[in-house]
Amino acid sequence: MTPNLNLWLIPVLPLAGAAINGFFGKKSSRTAVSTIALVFCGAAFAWALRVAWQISSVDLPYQEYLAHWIRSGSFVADFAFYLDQLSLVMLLVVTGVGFLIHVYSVGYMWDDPGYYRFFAYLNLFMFFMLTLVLANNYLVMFIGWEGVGLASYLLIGFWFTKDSAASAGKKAFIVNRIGDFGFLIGLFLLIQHFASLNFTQVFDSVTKLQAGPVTENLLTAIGILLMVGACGKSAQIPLYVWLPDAMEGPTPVSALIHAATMVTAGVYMVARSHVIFESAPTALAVVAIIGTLTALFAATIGITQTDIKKVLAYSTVSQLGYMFMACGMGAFSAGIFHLMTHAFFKGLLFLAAGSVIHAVGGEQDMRKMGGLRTYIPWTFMTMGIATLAIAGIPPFAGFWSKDEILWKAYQANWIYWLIGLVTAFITSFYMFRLYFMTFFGDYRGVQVDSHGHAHVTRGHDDHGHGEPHESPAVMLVPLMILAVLSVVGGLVGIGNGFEHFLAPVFGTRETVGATGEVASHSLELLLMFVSVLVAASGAILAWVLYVSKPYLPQKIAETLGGFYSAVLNKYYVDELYAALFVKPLVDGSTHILWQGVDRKVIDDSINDAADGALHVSDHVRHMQSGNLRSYAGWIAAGSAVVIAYMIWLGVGR
Amino acid sequence: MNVHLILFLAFAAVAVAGAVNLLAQTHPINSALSLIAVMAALAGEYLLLGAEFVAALQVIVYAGAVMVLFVFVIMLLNAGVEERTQGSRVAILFGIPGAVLGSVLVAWVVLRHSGTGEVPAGALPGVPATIGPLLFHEFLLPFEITSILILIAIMGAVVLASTPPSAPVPPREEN
Amino acid sequence: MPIWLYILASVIKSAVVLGVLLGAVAYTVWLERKVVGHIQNRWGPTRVGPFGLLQPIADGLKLLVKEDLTPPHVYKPLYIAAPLIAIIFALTSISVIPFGNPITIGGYSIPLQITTDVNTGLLLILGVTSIGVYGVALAGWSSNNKYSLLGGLRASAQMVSYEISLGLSLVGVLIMAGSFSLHDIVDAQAGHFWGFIPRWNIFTGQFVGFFCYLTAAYAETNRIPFDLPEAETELVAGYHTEYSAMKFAMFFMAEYANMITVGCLATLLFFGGWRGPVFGPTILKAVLPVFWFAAKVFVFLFIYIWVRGTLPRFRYDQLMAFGWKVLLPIALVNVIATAIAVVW
Amino acid sequence: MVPLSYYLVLSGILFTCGVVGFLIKRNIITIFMSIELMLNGVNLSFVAFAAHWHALAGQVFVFFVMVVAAAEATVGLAIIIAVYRTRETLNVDQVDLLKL
Repeated sequence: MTPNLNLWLIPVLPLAGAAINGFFGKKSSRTAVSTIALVFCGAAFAWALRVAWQISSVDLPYQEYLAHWIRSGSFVADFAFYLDQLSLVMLLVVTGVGFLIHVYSVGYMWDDPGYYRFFAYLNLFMFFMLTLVLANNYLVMFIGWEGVGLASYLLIGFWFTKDSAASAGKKAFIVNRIGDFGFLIGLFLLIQHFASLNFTQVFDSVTKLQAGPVTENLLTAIGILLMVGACGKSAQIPLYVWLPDAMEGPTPVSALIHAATMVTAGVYMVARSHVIFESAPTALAVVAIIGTLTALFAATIGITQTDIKKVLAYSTVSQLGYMFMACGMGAFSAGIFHLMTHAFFKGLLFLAAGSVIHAVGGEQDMRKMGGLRTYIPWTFMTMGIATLAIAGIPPFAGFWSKDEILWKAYQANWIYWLIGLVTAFITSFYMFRLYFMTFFGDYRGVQVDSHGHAHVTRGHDDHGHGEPHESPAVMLVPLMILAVLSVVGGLVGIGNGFEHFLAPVFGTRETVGATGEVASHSLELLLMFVSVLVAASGAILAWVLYVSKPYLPQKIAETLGGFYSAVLNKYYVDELYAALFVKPLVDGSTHILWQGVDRKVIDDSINDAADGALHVSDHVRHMQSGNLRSYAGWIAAGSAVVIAYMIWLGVGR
Repeated sequence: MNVHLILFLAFAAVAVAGAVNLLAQTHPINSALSLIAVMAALAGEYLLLGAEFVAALQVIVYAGAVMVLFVFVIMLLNAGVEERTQGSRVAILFGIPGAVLGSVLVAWVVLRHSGTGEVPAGALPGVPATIGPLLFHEFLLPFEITSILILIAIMGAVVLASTPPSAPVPPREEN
Repeated sequence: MPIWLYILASVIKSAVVLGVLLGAVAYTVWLERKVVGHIQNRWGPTRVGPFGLLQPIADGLKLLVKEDLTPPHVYKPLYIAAPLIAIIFALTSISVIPFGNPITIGGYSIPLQITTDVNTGLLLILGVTSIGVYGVALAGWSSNNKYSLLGGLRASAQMVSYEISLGLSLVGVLIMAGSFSLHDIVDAQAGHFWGFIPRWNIFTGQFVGFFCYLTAAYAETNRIPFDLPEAETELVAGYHTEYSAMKFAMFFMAEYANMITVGCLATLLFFGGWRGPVFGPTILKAVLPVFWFAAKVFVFLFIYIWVRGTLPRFRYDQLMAFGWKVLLPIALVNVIATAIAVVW
Repeated sequence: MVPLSYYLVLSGILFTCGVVGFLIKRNIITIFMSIELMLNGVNLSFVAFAAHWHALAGQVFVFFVMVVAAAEATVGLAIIIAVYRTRETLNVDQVDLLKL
């Protein structure tokens, strides 16, 4: 008998927080708002920990039925939750990192007029994300999926009075819809062929399917459609364009939604659907190729960006590419492992970046920073740890997970490994570039007087600083905790511990493969060494270019010329999309749909109909004279007709 | 010719004469009196048909209450002789031929099938003792509904006919 | 019974009843003048005959021979028809009133009422009474006189209103008797309590019903304290302001005939009709019930006069408020209470 | 013995008189009386059918018609008074606008 875990509490608690803050927050004090947000979010985290504590006494997967939802014929989709090792990992990551970011936000957003709104949205996001993670069928997952999209939209456009924020929110929403479209079609295919969306039932049916080209084509189609959805949510080529723009939102949002949790939903979904993907090698290859290309592509853009958050955004895209690469090679647990460590160090990076921005009064351009290490030592240290982690320097967390992925990649195909290695180099380079440009050298920012008239235009982040100063403790403590996690988080992967933990979910196929090749242990160590070397060289290059010889980058840029500007402008992808999709759509809508169909066809036909009705009724309305006797006359004549008709019918016979 | 038929024809003659007189008279009070005559004649017909209670109520309710209300209103509004305005050609052109045509058709059908049988005088004793149980058992729901209807009608009449309290009533002169 | 005998009996009964009734009307007027006179501490008529007993005949002669004046601008057909309507319906309602048990002459049972015992007799009286309002209303309207019109309006509103209470006050009696037939109602009042209190309806719980009936009946007959339609102090003479001579006499007779009908009904419904101690020889046994009946009606007529000599007139709004807000609820409660008691 | 059809024809004549009265009369009150005439014609057919089919329900229906007619008369006459109060006419030909 398994104990009742009351999983429903985990998502519902943040929902309650969101409701309370949303409905009553406007009148409440900031302390009350933050208390409520933290208490409900923390309670969810505590409950998740309790669930983790009890996990050994529970038969996994554990299912919890809540309520009927759709019962149409044999098709059943209920509100029900599903817990296995995979969702447990996600649960802990989401609630844990989420809680830390809530704490951080209390300090970061303190002066914002939309304080209660922010926390309501944040709690709402937690609710949807947890629903997504805990769902036991694709439909409930889709609720969460759409819900986090909504929360993301609301939070990107949090400063909606600012034009760029509003349009960034819209962009994120619309691009996500494209992905969701694919996701939905995939779900429809599942319903059509398996008559269910329940994970257990679908996966059972899939494993029982007869192998053959038809089956494989079907599963490939489903897999690719699911991957389209994942591309949208997790910002992969070709739908990554919304994520850099999403940095218009407040920095804690970028950390929570656009780095640590929501964007990994795609990875989670693909991992969750691993049964489908494993039966469809083509789909798996698509995942791998998309992941690999995205990793490299986004990393190169990251080199040239000067906005501190944009760099991190492209870095996120790149790291997500890594995760998909891992999934695409069947190494789902490696992908999830990287997902977890990435949540730690990328969350930390964003929070630290937020702390930096906070310190310099809302400035985000790295060229106007520099030399901050003396002003904000704690931020400097924690961010250093995060940078080492993401660059893949042992023993930090990123090293273990990234190395795992590279090792799997090498086993699958050395081209993946090579691209992965190059990407790792570039990652190390741009991360250290960011780090050095921010903290080393001299302060290049605007020196504002202590009365505080910063001439930078981030109105909401503007605190009116004198000199750059350290953030309050409420912001630093989450940084430190995340720093610790970034250091030790990777240790769970030593000796394939994490992989073994997830083995019940993903099967033992890969584990057996890995342990079977005992002879290749030396090769693994060699590759590990190579990657560390590559990472270190990236760091050193960055040191050379941005600390010791800061004039060099300019020269290199001039030498590269067109290529450099292409990279600087993100390969003109946004412009390309604008030309390819947006402009034809706008023009088509304007000329054909609006002026053609809407005006000429619909409006005109309606106007003509109305005019016709007017003309006809102009004549007919004289019947309605208002004279009582005329009405009676019509009634009498009409009844005579009816009587005559009835007699003719033979009623009177 | 039996007595029954003679009585029927006599009452029918009164009723038709009253009805025609209702149309012919120009003063509403004369029309009202004609209508009372029609109702009284119909009460006689009801007696012939054995519907004593209906006949009594016909006199009490219709002649004694409803028509009194009509006469009361005619007196209250001091309604004069009818004006011969030509407000509606439709009523004359379509309505009257329609009404006449319809009734002629019905009469034709009824008379053509005169084999529908004959009605004996006093065939069915419609006395209160037999009607009461019917009204309070089988037709209880319609009965209650009509009582609600009456209530609503009373309230509606009060609302419609009462003057809105626009001006305060001047204080009564004491002497 | 052969048809000719039936017709003969009916004619004789009609003549007798009509004669008695008209005589009673005439002498009720005399009685009223005499009693009111004494109430007001004066003598009343004394000159014509002993105790002024011939005064009604003199009055009747006077009204008959006076010039029948028709004012200009009246609506003539109805002006003439109105008093006829009033007197005709007043006299009609007496036709279903039984005065005693049927008597047997030569083997034929002859009912002591003009018609045979119709089983909806009470309904007939109510119907005729309700028609009677037209006389007053049309007289008021056709006179083309504002006092008359006001009187007619008052009369029609007042009579329609009080008719409801009148009808409802009778329902209690009807529930107890289980019939509309006046004979059956009287029969239902046979017997005594403890050997000496007669089981009249007035003593078997219809006390409230009786007073409702009496009040409503006073209003129906336009008598004080409800004589608003002919209130002299306000409307000159109300609906019969423009009437004179025999037409006026018809209204006058109609009013007193209605009073007698009301008295008869009250006797029949609440006071056991012709029931009373019957004793003595056969002829006395035949006459006594009629005597008891006449005596009871006389009591009611006396009460009419007594009230007239005692009570002041209501104001019109008080009259309406009383009818709708007091009398009607009481009558309704009486009906419900009686029904509950009977079902128990 | 009177054939049922006689009663029905009488009822039809009264009803038609009512309809014609509705059509040719100008006075609202008279028009209203024409409606009552129609109702009476219908009542007669009810009672005749009740006697013919030996079903008292026909007579019960007459009561309901009477009750409805009484209610109708109450409200209708109140409306007539209201109309007269605002338009100062009883001629329906002059009462053909909803607004004053």
